[in-house]
Amino acid sequence: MWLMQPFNEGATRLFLGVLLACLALVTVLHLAVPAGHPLHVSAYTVTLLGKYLSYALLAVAVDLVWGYLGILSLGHGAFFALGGYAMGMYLMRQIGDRGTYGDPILPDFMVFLNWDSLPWYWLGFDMPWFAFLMVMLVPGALALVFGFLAFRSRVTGVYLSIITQAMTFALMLAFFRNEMGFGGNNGLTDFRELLGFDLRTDATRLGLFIATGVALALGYVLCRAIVASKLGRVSVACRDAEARTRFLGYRVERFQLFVFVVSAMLAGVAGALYVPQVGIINPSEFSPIFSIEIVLWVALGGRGTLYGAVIGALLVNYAKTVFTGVMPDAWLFALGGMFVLVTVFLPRGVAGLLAYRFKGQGFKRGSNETLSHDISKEASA
Amino acid sequence: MSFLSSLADRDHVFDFLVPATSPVDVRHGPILYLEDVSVSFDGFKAIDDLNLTIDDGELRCIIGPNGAGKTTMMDIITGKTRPDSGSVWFGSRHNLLTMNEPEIASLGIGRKFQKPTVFEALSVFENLELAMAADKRILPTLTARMTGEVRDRIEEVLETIGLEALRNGPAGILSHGQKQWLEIGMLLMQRPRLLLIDEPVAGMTEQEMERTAELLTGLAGKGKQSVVVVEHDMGFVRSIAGTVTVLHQGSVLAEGSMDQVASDPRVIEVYLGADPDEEAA
Amino acid sequence: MIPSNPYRTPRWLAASLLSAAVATPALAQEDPIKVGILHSLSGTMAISETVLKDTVEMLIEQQNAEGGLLGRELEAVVVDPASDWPLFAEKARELLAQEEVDVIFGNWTSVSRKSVLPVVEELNGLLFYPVQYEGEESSENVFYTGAAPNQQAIPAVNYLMNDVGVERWVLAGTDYVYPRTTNKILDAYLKSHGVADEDIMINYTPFGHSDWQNIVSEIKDFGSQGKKTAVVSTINGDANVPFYRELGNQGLDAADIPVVAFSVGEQELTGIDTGPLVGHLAAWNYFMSVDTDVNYDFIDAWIEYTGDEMAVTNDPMEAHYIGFNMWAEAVRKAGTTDVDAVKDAIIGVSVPNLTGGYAAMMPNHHITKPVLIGEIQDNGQFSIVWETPSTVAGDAWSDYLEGSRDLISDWRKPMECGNYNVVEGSCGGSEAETE
Amino acid sequence: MWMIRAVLPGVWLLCLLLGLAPTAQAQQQTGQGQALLESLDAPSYDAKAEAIEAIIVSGDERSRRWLDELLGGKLQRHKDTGRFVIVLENRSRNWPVIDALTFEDAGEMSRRDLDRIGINNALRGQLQSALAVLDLYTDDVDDRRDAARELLGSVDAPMVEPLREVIASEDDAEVRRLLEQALAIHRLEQGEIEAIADLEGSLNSRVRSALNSATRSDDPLVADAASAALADIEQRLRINSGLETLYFGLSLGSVLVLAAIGLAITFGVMGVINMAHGELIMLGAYTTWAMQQLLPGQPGLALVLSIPAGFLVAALAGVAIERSVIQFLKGRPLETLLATFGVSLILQQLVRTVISPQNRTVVSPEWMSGSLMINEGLSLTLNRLFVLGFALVVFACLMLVMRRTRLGLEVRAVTQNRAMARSMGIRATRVDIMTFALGSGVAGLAGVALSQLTNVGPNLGQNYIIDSFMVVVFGGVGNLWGTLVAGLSLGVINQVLEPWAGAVLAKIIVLVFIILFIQKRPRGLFPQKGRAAEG
Repeated sequence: MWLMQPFNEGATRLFLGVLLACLALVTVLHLAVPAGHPLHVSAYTVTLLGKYLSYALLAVAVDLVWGYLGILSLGHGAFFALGGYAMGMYLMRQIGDRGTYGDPILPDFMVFLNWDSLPWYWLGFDMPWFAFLMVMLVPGALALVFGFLAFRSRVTGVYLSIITQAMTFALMLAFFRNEMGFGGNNGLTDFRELLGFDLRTDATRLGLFIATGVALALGYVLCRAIVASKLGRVSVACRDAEARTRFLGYRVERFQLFVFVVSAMLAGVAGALYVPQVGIINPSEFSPIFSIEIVLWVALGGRGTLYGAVIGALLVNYAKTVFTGVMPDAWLFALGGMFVLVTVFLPRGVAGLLAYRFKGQGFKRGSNETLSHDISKEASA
Repeated sequence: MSFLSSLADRDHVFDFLVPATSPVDVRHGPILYLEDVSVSFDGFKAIDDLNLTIDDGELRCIIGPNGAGKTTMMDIITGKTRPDSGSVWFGSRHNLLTMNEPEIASLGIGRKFQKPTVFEALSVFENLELAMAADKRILPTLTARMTGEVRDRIEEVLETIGLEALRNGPAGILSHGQKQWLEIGMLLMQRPRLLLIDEPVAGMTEQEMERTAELLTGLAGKGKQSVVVVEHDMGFVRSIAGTVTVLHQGSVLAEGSMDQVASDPRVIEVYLGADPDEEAA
Repeated sequence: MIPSNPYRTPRWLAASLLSAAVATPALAQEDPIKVGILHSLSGTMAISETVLKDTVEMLIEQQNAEGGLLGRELEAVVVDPASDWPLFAEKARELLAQEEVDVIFGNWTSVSRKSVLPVVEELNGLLFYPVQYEGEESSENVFYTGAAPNQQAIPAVNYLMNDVGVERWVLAGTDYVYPRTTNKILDAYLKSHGVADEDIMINYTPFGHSDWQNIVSEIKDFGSQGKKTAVVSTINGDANVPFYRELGNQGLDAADIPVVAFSVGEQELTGIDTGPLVGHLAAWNYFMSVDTDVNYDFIDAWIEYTGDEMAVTNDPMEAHYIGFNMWAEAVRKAGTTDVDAVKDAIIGVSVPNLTGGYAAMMPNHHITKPVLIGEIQDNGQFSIVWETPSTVAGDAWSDYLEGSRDLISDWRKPMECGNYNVVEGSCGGSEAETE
Repeated sequence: MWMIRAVLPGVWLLCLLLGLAPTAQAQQQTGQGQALLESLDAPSYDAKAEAIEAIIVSGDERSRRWLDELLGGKLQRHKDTGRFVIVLENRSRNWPVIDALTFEDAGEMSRRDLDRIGINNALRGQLQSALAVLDLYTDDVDDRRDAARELLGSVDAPMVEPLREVIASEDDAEVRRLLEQALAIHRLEQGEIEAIADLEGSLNSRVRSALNSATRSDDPLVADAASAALADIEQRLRINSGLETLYFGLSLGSVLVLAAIGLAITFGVMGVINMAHGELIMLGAYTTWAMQQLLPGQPGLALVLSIPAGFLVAALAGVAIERSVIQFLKGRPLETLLATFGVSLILQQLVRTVISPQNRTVVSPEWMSGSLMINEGLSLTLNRLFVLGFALVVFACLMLVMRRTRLGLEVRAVTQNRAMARSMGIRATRVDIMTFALGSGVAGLAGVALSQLTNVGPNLGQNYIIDSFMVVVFGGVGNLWGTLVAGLSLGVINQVLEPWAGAVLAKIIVLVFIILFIQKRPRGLFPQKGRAAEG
């Protein structure tokens, strides 16, 4: 069974091992070790880690399309945000009559914008199963339509990147509009409970953290399974020699579409896990800059090696947290410098470094020198 | 009555069910048939009503100076480029102008690029595996499993192209000649009816050339593949014999045995005399 | 820098994410009183927020010069939420949970406040919010030292209606909650004063909108209908420069169609060539040109602190000045920095503002402010042309929105409710269940 | 208020005609002057108005100066000594002043001790029309025209007769026409229906206002006539607004072109995705600001000089980026995207820390502010007009460079076949540097132009980078003409949509349009055809 395939890979086992170990460790240190003790992990840190993990899942999704399919999407933030909004809408409905205006149905922002009833697209989001379904379906649907158009007409390389950027930019502007009924610039916030758990308790936070970790593990396995299957090899083929793949009789655009949609859905899930942990979703998640940042995580961690994406996401965001605290006025220098140095001197990212150590399954494929091919192609595009 | 029996007969295939990818019909001789094909890029006529007929099982060499339109012709046959006018038929049933690359490929037309293009990130074995004629839709591909006969087939081809040793190394590390062979091998995996081979011996050593020559001559033949070779190297062309077609400025200049065309004054003129649009295309 | 910052260890680079995170104990330092500053130092909002950070740092310096508070040093804890709304929440949590600050001064945009709000309420912190805002909110843990709509928008409109004789109104704003709400309130207010529907034009533009040609020419057209017309602008920061430039170039001078802005202060004007703008209006609760000694002292101190002769002060800075002093006063009164004690102590505290009067903290956590209307001068200052006879108390819930007409807010015992519904006589909503 | 509006200019005019104008008998006792100014320093604006009137009637020759300074808010009074002074420079804390009575230098005074004699918009309006009347007597025709235009809608009973005489003696037809209309508006206010005849066809907004209010007159005849005249005017305006929208579109388009054209070179020709492009634009804008700081008082000169300066600064920055980052990323365009994004972050924060997070003021020189009046209803804003022209010039120059110069040739050679070009003795690295410098320099030029339209601040770049990419891609990468056409057309589309769709929706629609367009034409408006373009 192809889904089980990854469990035979040393690298994947190692990765899952480390991940789950960390989850357990944090949980223990948070619950067992008394507060104040130097080893205690505060609820603050737990939430922070939870956020990083959801970013990591997002990065894995991006790496799937960029690393293995050679499609640089500068619009994955859009899928992430859509997933987030779907979750946010559910959480908003859960507030019920505890909003400032005490309206049992309408969220606060609708009350003071004088909406008399819920717009149709808010219906059903009070049911968790429906909302969670939408978390995957909405980004998936967008990816399907967008991808169908783009791949069918063979928009490639930089052109594709730019229109994905246009897509997320347009969505951002749209969501900023208050008429859209998504809270405009303020977005959705003041969440209270998720599936009956009070979001403001540490227990729930820990739960969310673990859930995110598990989701990351599953997402990773799924991606590995795809990558290790023949379909994965076809994707790499599309990446390195699209024309050749066509002449072998593969309908390249369909493969691209399939992987793109899967990746979009993963991004949606990541967004859904992100929102309850940070407590707000607003259009800034759609901003093209954010999407570029995601790509940077992947590049920094090591493109074309899923675990690299994870490392990258964790590293960059951790660095961001640290810098913004330690050197508020200068952290952008550090971050910017990091991006420059890594792209110039570590073309294969951190994973590249690791790859010198182990030479296991899955480390080989997609490493950067083999990418030169498709990139020079993108150059001519 | 016969209709009913045909219903009962589970193997009976109704005409309307015959898919476009049904075996190519070569009862009328030619397997490939180009008529009055023209195409131009930004005003420059790359192909100027070209007429060409390849018979089933034939081994045909196509020569011509740069810009003669050789590669463009291949692009047209394989559906990469659409001609401005003219018609292209595969056998007498399939109008290639209505199909896209994958369809054409699955009809049984394999193409080797001028610049050898293999999947460098994948191993030699995987390269062949992908080329293997199989159900190439998404889910089957996703769940595809490596069966014994697939393995055998791949081994067989590995042998033909003499890359058994490098089976598991990434194709990226192959020498230029080896890549050429691997690519030919990938074509063989497709079990094509017609092979379009663009400059197969470019950058090959003498021995490599000979091996390639054998390989190609071995391939062609009635009921087997038809082979179209585009080549600059006269020596090589002579060595694999077959009919030779000379392209010049997008149309056929001369056709016949190597000796005939070699003695054709116009051909000599084209090859020796400076060509006006050397750099074009 | 931040001596007690757990991340100081250079280990962070080497150590893996988790181990480093584990090694970040929540240090509880007893001696200094920690003051958190939560203003964007990078990103789009840095333009407005950096000066506020400096202001608080200056105030702390001064306080320490006077021997601190309760005999304890004050210590600033600065973080950079980078104009990134979720990051605001995260940083607030960091300040309260990790740094254990006693009070936070911060935020500019409504969305950043909204994202911080749940955190501050959950961890029971103190937040002083210095910017004029849309109202419709009253949190137990937030003190709104900026203007509520009734302390800025309504008086300004009154001035235009009565003293300038404006009959036709353009409500132009950036498309986010503050302009939306303000314009809704104004719309209702104007209609209640007999302004016809066709005499009100409402227009929204995206953030940082830079091409105003069409809109300005529309306004021009709208203004040529034989009635005195004015523009009430809630256009946000960056978009103002191109807007005013376009006004100037299309020849709309203040004498024809005055623009009264609620988000354009001295700070913003430093980025604009004010020559063509002379006479356009702004409504605030403080102007740098206010002619009082306390103000001149503040300005001098500020110039000393920044070392820039040209440094300007503005309304949110005054708000922080007031907020900081109120908090200090409340701490003295309570004799402790304990949040609950301070929360109770601060209601009713009144401290001098920079316009020569006093600001008092109301039970609804808003303060009393005078309302000033100023005309832009060619030197980037405002000359005050009108002011309210007395100070106005901030109104958390607008009387002109049916949603909130019946709501009042009073955080004194026994009511302790941010949105008490006087009709139903119940405390509807958020705080009900968190008590 | 109303009363004053009625009296003020009239009185001024009368005394002029009675010959006791600023040439009048010299009653030079400062006492009188002091008294006049004293009365100005009154709490209520009505009192101030009367004081102004008094000053006018006094015919004191200093009154013109006083009124000007009053208008400029420079007429101030010392709190303690009560001395009236005129502030010369009011930016820092201590202001140089001169005595308001003697106009002699009075040293410096702290802003603490000075009281401004404030006026409000109402007073300002009247002062302006009062001064306008005075300008009717200058020799410069344009001033007279402006003055006359200023009088539209502010004529009143006492002025009528004198104005008639002015008209009689006025030799410029335009001024006469305007004054006629000014009178006509007054007569219309009195309900004279014939007056409408004189106003017909005028596109001046004040005239329209007058007619509009006339339509609400109690006399039905007047009302009908007015609305008839109005209808005709509206008709003409429609044509105008059409042209106006087109102009708006082109002007927006020119901005897009300017921002994108540099990218079209670095990105289109070199295949480098330079995310720091926006910051290079920003550098250009800051250069303009710096130049204006260096040359205080002559913004025009500064602006002109900053054209080469901006180009240089940005170009140098470009070279720095190319040498330090991009040269290591040959043939890895997507990597350049990532690295240059880092660079852009650094540049932004650099500006924030070195200069200031606040926006900087860039002054528009005289000859670039205001607008060029095509007719009363249609006038083109000068700064945008200049930018539009500038964009076209820059484009033309670039075309020249690429087509006619050695550099252009080498650039094209290198981009088409690096190895070949090398073997032909072209130093590819040098060409790379030059190309990137060129593209960056052009970005700098864009910055110089943008400093006249929008904020000069750390975020300037970010607001344009995405649009720039859209334009280049829409136009077809590697094709300068494409960029020009794309930029202008997108601009026009946007402005045409805006009135009915609103600014936000218009932008969204444009974006969606681009996306769909790219589906249809995957290589933009002007794709490079043939095998060269294929992967």
